[in-house]
Amino acid sequence: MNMNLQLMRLIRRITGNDSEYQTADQSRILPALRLSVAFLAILLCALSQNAIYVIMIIAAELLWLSMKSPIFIRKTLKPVLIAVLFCFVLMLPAVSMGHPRTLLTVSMKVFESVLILSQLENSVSWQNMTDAFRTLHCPQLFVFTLDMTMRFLVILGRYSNSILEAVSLRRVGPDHWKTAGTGGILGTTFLRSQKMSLETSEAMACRCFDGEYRSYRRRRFSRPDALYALLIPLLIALFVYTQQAM
Amino acid sequence: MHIPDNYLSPQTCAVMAAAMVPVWTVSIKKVKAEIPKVKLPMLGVGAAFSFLGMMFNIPIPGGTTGHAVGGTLIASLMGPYAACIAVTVALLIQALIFGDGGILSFGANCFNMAFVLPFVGYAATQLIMKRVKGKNADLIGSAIGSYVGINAAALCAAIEFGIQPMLFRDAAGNALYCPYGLNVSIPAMMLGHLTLFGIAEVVYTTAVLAFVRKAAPEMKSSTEAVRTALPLKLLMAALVILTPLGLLAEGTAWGEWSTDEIAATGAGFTPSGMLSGFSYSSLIPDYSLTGMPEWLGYILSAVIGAAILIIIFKLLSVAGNSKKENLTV
Amino acid sequence: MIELQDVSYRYQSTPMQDTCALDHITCHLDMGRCYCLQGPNGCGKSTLFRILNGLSFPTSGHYIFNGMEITEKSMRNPDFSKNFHKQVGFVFQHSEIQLFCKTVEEEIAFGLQQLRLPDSEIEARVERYIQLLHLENIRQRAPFNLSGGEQKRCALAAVLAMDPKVLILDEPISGLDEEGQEWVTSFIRDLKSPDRMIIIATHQSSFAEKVADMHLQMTKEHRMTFSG
Amino acid sequence: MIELQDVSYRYQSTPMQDTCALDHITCHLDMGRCYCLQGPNGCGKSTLFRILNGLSFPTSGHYIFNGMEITEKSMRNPDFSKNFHKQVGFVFQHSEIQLFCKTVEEEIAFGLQQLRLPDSEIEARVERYIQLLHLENIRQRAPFNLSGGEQKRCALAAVLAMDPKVLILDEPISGLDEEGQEWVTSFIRDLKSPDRMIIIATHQSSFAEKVADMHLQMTKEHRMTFSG
Ligand SMILES: Nc1ncnc2c1ncn2[C@@H]1O[C@H](COP(=O)(O)OP(=O)(O)OP(=O)(O)O)[C@@H](O)[C@H]1O
Ligand SMILES: Nc1ncnc2c1ncn2[C@@H]1O[C@H](COP(=O)(O)OP(=O)(O)OP(=O)(O)O)[C@@H](O)[C@H]1O
Ligand SMILES: [Mg+2]
Ligand SMILES: [Mg+2]
Repeated sequence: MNMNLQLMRLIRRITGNDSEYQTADQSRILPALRLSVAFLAILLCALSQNAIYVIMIIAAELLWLSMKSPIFIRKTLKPVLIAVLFCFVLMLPAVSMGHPRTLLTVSMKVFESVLILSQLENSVSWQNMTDAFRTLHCPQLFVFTLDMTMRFLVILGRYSNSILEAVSLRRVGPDHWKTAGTGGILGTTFLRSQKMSLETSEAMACRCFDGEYRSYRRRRFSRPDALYALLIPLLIALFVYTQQAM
Repeated sequence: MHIPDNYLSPQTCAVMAAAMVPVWTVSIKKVKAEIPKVKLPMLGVGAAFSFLGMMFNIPIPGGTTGHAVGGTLIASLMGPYAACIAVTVALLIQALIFGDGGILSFGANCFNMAFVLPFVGYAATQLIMKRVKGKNADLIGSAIGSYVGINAAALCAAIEFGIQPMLFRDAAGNALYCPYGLNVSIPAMMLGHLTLFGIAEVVYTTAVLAFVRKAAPEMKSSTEAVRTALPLKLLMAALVILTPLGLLAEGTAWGEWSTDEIAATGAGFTPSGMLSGFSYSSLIPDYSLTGMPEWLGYILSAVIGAAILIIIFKLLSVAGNSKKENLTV
Repeated sequence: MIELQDVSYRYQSTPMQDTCALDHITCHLDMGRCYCLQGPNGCGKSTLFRILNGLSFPTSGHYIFNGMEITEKSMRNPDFSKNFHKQVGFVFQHSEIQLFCKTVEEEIAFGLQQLRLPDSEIEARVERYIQLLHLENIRQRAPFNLSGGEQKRCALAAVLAMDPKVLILDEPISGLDEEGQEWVTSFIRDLKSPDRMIIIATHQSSFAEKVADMHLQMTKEHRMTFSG
Repeated sequence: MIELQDVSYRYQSTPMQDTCALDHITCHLDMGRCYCLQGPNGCGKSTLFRILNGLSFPTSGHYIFNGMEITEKSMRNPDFSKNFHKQVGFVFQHSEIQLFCKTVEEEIAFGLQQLRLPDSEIEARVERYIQLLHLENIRQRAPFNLSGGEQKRCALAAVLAMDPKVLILDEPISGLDEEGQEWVTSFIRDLKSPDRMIIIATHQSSFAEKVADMHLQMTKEHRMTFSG
C-alpha cells in the first residue's frame, strides 16, 4: 500500500508541474510558429554535415536562455543535462570501435535538440500546444484526443494531490501494513479521475461543443510574430551558407 | 524504446514518418466510424495509461530506454486503431512536454510503438483468444499478445538503429548517427525486452485489464466490434515490405551524395581537424574552431561563454532555497 | 415541452450490483414556468438532470423533448445533439469539473463561440456577465485555481451567458456567499418569461419559495410527488 | 491554543503572478469554543483552513498550535505530523476529493484503525456513525459513486468518528438536505465541551447563529475582523 502511495506521489510529480507554472515565462509568439521554428532548427541541425551550424544554434539558444529567470533555466537545463549525459555514456564505447567523432557529433546534436524542445515545452503551455496543432491543421480527432489526454493527466495529478493530502490528514497511526487499508487507493484514483474527465467532456458537450475548438480573442499575426517568422529564412540561409562555405 | 533525435538519420526518420501517414489516416477513419462519440474521451484515458507506463523508463545499452507501453492493453480495450491514435498522442506528449524521444524521430517511434506494437499485439491476442477457452481467455490472450507486441516493436527499433552505421558515414568513415551495427543493437535491445520489459508490459497489461474488468466493466464494452479489416492487413504487409526497401534506397542515395559533396567542396571542411580541435580538452579550445573563420569562432565562443556564465550565476542564486516540495504523506 | 414517461434509471456500478436512482417517474413540464425540485440526499435529483440534459438515458421509459424522443441513438447524430444542447443549459452540482478553459473569460466565451455569435456580441456578453457575477478581479485567472464559490459563479456565468431556453440548475446557490445568493434569486426572477423554462434543484426551502412557481418533490424511494 | 501571528498567504500560481489569499491575520483561538468564520467568496476561508491543518504554510507570519510552531520543516517529521493530525480533524469544502477507500464502511474505519482502537470499539463507532448520518443503505458502496450530499455525509462521518480535539469544518452543511442540516446543527451543539474547539466556515448565517459562540468575519481584502 505504501507502493500505492508512492506511485501516486510520482504521478503527482509528473503531472503536477503543469499547474505550478502554467503561464510561467510564456512566450508571446504564436505557438504554432514557435513549434515550426523549433522543428526546423532541429531538422537542419540533424541534416548539418558540420559542427559550426550546430554550435551557432547552441550559442543562440544559450544566449536566449540566459535572459530567462533562474527557475526557468533550471527547469530547462535539467532534462538537457540528463539526456546529454546519457548519450555520452552510451556513445563512449563507439570511440574504441573506431567511430571517435560520433561521440561528439551525436552528443552535441542531442544537446541542441533537447535544449530546443525543453525551452519550447517550458515556454508554451500544453493548452497552447493543443492550439498549435489545431492551427497546423492536424485532424480534429487527434487534437481532441491530445486535449482529453492532457486533461485527464492534469485531473489525475490534481486529484492525486488532494487524495494524498486527505490520506495524510487521517493516516495518524504508526506505519503498519495491517492497519494501512489503502490498498485500493490507486485504483480508486484512476477510476475517479476517469469519471471526472468524462464529466468534463460532458460539460463541453452541454455547451454545444462540436469537436471544433475556437479560441477567444484569437491571436492575430502580430509584428513580433512576423519578426519571429523571419527566423525561418534566416535559419535556412545560415544552413546553406555553413554547408557550402566551410 | 524512445529513439531520441540524432540517433537516426533524418532520412530514416522521413521514411518512417511517411510510412505512418497512411496508418494514421486509416486509424482516424476507423475510430470515427466504429467508436461512438460518447466513448471518444476514453481515447484520452487510454493515451494517459500508455503515457504513465512509458514514464517508468530505464536506459538500456544501444541508445534507448525500456519500459511498458500499454499498446496491446489499449488495443484490447478499444481496438488497435484507437490504440494507434492513443499511443501516438502519448508519444507526442512525451516528446513535446517531457523531452522523451525526439521530434524528427517521432515517425519512427510511432511506427514501432503506435503501429507495430498494438497491431501485432492485437493480432496475437485474438489468435490466442480463439484457441483458449475459459473465463480468463482474454487475460491470457492479452498477456501473450502484449509480450509478442512489445518484442516486435523492440525488434523494429533495433533494426532502425542497427542499419544506421551501414548507411550513413562521413568522409572519414565515422558513423554520422548511431554507431552500433545490427550485431550490437539487436542483442542489446532484445535482451532487455525478452526479459525485463516484456514482463513489465505483460504485468502492466494484465493488471490494468483485470482491474478494469472488475471495477469498470463498462469500459470494456466497445471492443467486440473492432475487426482488423482485409485492406489493413494488406497495408500492413505492404508497409512491412516497403519500409526497409525505402530505407535502403534513401540511405544509399544520401550516402553517396554526401561523400561527393564533401569531396567536391574539398578545401573548407576537414572533419579530422575539427575532431582534434575539440574532442579533447574543453568544448571550444583556444577560443576558436579550426575550419571556421577566426572572427566567427571568437564571436561564438564569447556568446556561449557569456551565456553559460550568466546561467551559472542565475542557478547559484536559487541553489540555496530549493524548490518547495509539497507536504508528503 | 418536456415529457417524462415512466422513466426509471439504474446505475450499473458493477455487473452484480445496480443502484436504483429513479423509479417510474412520469411528469410534464411546460415552458414559462420555474420548477423547484427538492428531496433528500441521494433521491435522484442530479440523475434526473443528467437525463434531462441527454447525458444519461433512461433504463426504461421515454424522455420526450419538444416532441422528439431523446435516446442514445438520436444523440449520436452530431447536428441533433448540438441543436438540443443549444436549447438546454446545465449548471452542474460540482461546478469545478464543469470548467475546462484557461481563463474565466474564455470559459464564458466558449459556449458563445460554439454558437457562432459575432465577435462583438461575444465580447459584450462576456463583459456583461463578468460584471453581473463580480468576476472582474479574476477574469484572467485559471478556473481550477479559484475558490469554491468563485467556481460556481464562473459556471453560472458561462451557462447563463448562452441564454438557453431551458435552464437547469443543480444547487445553484450552494457555496455562494449571501450577496451571490441574493443576486441569483433576483436574476432568476427576472429571467422568467413565457418562452423559457427553469428547473432548479435545491436544499434551501427559503430559496425555493422565492423563485419557484411549481414545486416538485422527490422521495427517498426515488419517486416523484407533485405539490402545486 | 491556536495562535496566528501576522499570517499572510499568497498563492504562487506563476513566478510572475501571485494571488493574495490571506493578509496579515492575527488571532487567538481557544479551546472550548465554537467559532464561525464567515466572509464573501474568495476571501480566504478555505486557505486559512489549509494552514490550520498544516497542508499549506504561511508565506509570512507564524502559526502556533499548542505552543509549537507548525512549519514545513516541523511537519516533515512523521511523528510530529502524525501527532498533530491526530488532534485536528478537517472536512474539506469539496468532500468528494476527501474520500479514498473502497467502501463507505472502510472510509469510516480507516482513521479509527490508524488510532489503534480495539476492533470492537471500531465496529461500534462505525455502526454508530453510519446510523447517525443515515448511511445504512450505502455502507457497502464506493464513495466516489455517491451523490453529492451522500459524499458530504460520508466525509463528516469519517472525520467525526475520530473524535478530534480540534474540529475544522469547511461548509459542512452545503449540499446536505434539511434533515442533514438539522442533524449537523444539533450534533455540533452536543459536541461542544471545554476540551474541544470547533471552527466552521459557512455562508448560511442562520446556521452560524445557531452553533457559534464567536463569530469571525473575513473581508474581501483577505483580512479578519472580529465580532463577538
Ligand atoms: N456514478 C454512480 N454510480 C452508482 N450510483 C450512483 C452514481 N451516482 C449516483 N448514484 C446513486 O444514485 C442515487 C441518486 O443519486 P443523485 O446524485 O441523483 O442524488 P441527488 O438527489 O442529486 O442527491 P444530492 O442531494 O445528495 O445531490 C444515489 O443513491 C446515489 O448513491
Ligand atoms: N490553488 C490556488 N491557486 C491560486 N489561487 C488560489 C488557489 N486557491 C484559491 N485561490 C485564491 O485565493 C483566494 C482565497 O481562496 P479560498 O479558497 O481560500 O476562498 P474561500 O474564502 O474559501 O471562498 P469560498 O467561499 O468561495 O469557498 C481566492 O481569491 C482564490 O481565487
Ligand atoms: Mg445532486
Ligand atoms: Mg472555500
